[in-house]
Amino acid sequence: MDSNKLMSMKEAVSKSVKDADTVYLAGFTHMIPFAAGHEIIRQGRKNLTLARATPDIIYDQMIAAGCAKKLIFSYAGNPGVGSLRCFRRAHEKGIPAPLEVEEYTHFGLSGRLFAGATNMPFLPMRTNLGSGLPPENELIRTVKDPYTGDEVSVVPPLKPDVAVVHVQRADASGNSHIWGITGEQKDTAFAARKVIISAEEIVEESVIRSDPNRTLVPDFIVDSVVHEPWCAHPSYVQGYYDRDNAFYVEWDKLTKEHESTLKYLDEWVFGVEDRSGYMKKIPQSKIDSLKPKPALSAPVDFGSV
Amino acid sequence: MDSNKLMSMKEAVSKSVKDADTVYLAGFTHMIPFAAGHEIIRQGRKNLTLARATPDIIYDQMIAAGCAKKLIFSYAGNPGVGSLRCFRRAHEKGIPAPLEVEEYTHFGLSGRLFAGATNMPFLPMRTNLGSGLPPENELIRTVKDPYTGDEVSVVPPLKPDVAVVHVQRADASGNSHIWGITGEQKDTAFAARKVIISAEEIVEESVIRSDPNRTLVPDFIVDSVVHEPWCAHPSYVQGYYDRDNAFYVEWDKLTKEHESTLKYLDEWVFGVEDRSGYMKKIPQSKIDSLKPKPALSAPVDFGSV
Amino acid sequence: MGEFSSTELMVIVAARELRDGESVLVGVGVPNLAANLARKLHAPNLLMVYESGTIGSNPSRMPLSIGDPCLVSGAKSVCSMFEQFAYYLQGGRIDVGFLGGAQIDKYGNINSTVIGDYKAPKVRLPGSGGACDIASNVKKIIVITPHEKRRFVERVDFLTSPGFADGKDNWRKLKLQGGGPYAVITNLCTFKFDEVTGEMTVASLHEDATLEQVQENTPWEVKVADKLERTLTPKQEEIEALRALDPERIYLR
Amino acid sequence: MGEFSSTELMVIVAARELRDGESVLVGVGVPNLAANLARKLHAPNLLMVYESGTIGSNPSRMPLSIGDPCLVSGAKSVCSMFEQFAYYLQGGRIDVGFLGGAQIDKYGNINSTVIGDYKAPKVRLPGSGGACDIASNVKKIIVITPHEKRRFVERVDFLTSPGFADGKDNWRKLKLQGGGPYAVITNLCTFKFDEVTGEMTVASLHEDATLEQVQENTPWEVKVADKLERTLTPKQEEIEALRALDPERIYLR
Repeated sequence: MDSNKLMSMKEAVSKSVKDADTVYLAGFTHMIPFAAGHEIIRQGRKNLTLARATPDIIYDQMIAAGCAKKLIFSYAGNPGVGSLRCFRRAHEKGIPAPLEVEEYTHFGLSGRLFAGATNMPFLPMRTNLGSGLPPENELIRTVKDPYTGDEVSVVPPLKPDVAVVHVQRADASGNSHIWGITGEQKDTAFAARKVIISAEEIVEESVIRSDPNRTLVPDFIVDSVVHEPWCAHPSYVQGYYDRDNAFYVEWDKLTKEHESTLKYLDEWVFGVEDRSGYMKKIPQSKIDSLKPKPALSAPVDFGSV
Repeated sequence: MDSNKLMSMKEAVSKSVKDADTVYLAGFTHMIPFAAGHEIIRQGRKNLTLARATPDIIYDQMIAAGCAKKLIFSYAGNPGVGSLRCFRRAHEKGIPAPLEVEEYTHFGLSGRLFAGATNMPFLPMRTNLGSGLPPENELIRTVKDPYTGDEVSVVPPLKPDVAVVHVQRADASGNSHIWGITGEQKDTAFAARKVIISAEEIVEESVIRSDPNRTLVPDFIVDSVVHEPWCAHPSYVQGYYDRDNAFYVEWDKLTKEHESTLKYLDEWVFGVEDRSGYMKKIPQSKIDSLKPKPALSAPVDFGSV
Repeated sequence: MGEFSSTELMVIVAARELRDGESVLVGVGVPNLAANLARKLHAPNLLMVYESGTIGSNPSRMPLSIGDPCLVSGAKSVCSMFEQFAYYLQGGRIDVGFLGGAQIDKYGNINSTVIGDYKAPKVRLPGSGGACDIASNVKKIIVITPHEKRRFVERVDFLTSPGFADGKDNWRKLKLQGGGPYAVITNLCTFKFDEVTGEMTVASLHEDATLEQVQENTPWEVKVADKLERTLTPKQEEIEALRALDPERIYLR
Repeated sequence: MGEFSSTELMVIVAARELRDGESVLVGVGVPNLAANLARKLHAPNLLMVYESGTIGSNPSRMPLSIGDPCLVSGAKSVCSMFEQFAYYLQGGRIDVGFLGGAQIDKYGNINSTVIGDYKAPKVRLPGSGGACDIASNVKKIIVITPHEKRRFVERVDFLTSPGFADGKDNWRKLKLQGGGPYAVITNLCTFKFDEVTGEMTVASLHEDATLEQVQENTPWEVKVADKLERTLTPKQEEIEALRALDPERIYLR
């Protein structure tokens, strides 16, 4: 086990993401690893099955770029704004290519990840019954409760080939502190066969070990570690930056046509080398405006003997 | 909802614990709420079903005192020392009264609590098959996996009537920060109908709200809050005190006979008013020797806008 | 309605339905305003829970999305997405959930998935998100929606989130732990649900709205409660408190 | 055996079975010594996991119990008890697990529950704890046990933790994800398991122990590996490193 797994996003994607993989970029509208999505687009991956509870703008971009053949999801909207136009264009009209969908409720999809992470054979849950979703998705099944005799809805584990999980801080071997809205980050990392961690900051192992309860992803399930500040822009990272909400609103206009979307990708994805190239295109005043005032946690004492 | 739930352990036990209840004192050999067990003994509760993964010394005492009719557990030993003699005397010889047992593996019991906490109909798990436990416990059943056709072991939810959860710090309404070995504390609180929180320290709500990821138990599921320093002695509390290991070793000798056990209870449980009375009997030099050197966590930034 | 918009009216009426001490699963936008308004007015101990896993949030601004870090800063507790659905919703810990959607039928079934056919959609909507999970597990579902004919339909194109199915008898057979739909609040009236049949019933008319107006905008023959009430006009205090919550009028259009 | 006790011998032999980079579910006592010894000698990247939910522990003393806070101070990660069993063990993330027990049979089935009848026990033992879960889910089970006739039995009184059931064919039908028993280390020898039948087989004799001694202390006719080995005598370096781990000789009696 190599304890230093630091590499660039380019290397990490090249090493771990193959055509036709099932890919899960984690983050429940918080800490979305945009930089990883852009790198996957730049490297021209095809026929991916993209899984995410909330596809958000990042999957809209990957769909427009032609990376995806299928979407596994639970809420395909532009959060707080409206539709994801590229997703709709692909699914409704086959532009740039037809997009298959496999759809769950949030509980169903996060439950599939939990079952994947914990290798449960299947997960019984109090949802789905009475909804129109199960008839459209043959993976949502029922079993008979051996205690009550009732019919219970179940979902199978989801085990992506690759997960990308963005975190606030990690050490060089991948032990990761995550706070704020922790979404499906831990479950995605444990469910996946290969894990790429991208981090706002790389810290000494001693910082991680000073607070092991905060470590949601331990290094031994991590394959690559990428130091990628601002990885999640235009989404937010607790303690680091706010959402660039103007961009979320603008995306709705940028994507009115497939052609205008490609123009955006040409400039902001293909037109830059990497995330630092992308950030150089953003005015400093905008960057400054996204930085929050600090609000430090009260420390706790991990002393034992 | 009363936001100040502070009361004495005497009041909390009197209000929440009834004869014949199923009681779960949480803590996986760490942060065991001994003070609550002692108060239940002092108040003479009878016919309790005692549930705990590791009954430990506290349930040995409650069994010797005649509080229990049944034990739900997964490992009935004196951790690091050997047997629980009072448990064995009750179960093997009916002294002071016969003790029914309902037994699981650790995964099975913690799984029952998790299912209780999350109100899952039942929990499928990769254990139990091939073991002699299921034939002796009709609550461990099987279902057919609707994806593979395999037989899968399942356990039902466990929903205790009362949970006592000891924590490092809580506010007056019961929001609780827990760190170190978090065991089954969260699951026990969520699974139970009534929750008593006991805390080493009562802190301002602002301390809790400075680090919401650390809050494993939110106030709205809490009924009573007890400020009870040293509640867990002779077990340990991360950052507060070490285990009084000499006592764990001594317990093995103290309990050689039922009579010698009762003598202990007379002096240390019935002979004191409350936990502070109990602590007054312990030499200051012993107390000092149990205090750890501080090891503070690195802070994190919860700033947003 | 002179001094307040129809959105303001709906938010104020919704806020009044919330009781102090209840736990509410809040969405962004209008439900967020209703919950925050109730907290300021008559329900200071209302517990605000978001499906992103934040408990007891105290947001310093209108959250931009369900995952806004402002829902975490100063919150009581935060857990993962799966834990939110498992411990809180499935755990039966949530009293009230707000839902919206493109279509609703007379039993409170909601469509937020697709207009047209599922496999060949005319308009693909975002989908359930947590809506079906909320509908299945909270004690009271409250829906806030403009009263338009395209939204109130005989039969939803797709049943995303169950209301009382095709009537309360069949709904009971589903054995959902939730209490089902509780109120539908429109710009014209508040519907509640018949205890026996589970059918939507006009309980209270807002301002100068008439039963005729309600019927005109509802494609089925509307049932009316035995004691039809007249909704109290929003008070100045309510309007001012509400506007202070959304000073940039992002949602109060 | 002059310069080291039989416990020291067993711990040293067990430590040698651990590979660098493996994840090991460690119990307190002797397994904890073996894992820590391996880490000091040839496996610096051995990941120590405890069933109390600590990952990558770095204990400053011999832990007093599985819940000792010294397993947390300076650890890589900590999770709840259920999470440990769900994410790590059931998750298939653990390579090696140590088990012990009062009785073991020739297929590596272990009893740590009861001597005598379950319903009318002669001696009630602590029970499974995590043992059955570990046995069902780790890639390699290692057992360290004194070689005594009362421990090696034809048939365990109670089957707490499955080894290869009553032979590998029937074990396969259980579809456990774990790899089953890997080694049983006694004061006389190391047993491994026949790849076809799953039966315990003498793989290596320690020091001056003989097959006759092994047979005398084992109630069934022992199988012997085709290439029977002689265990390397503990080196001074191994003995010293081990004794430094338990200076008060709590476990190294």
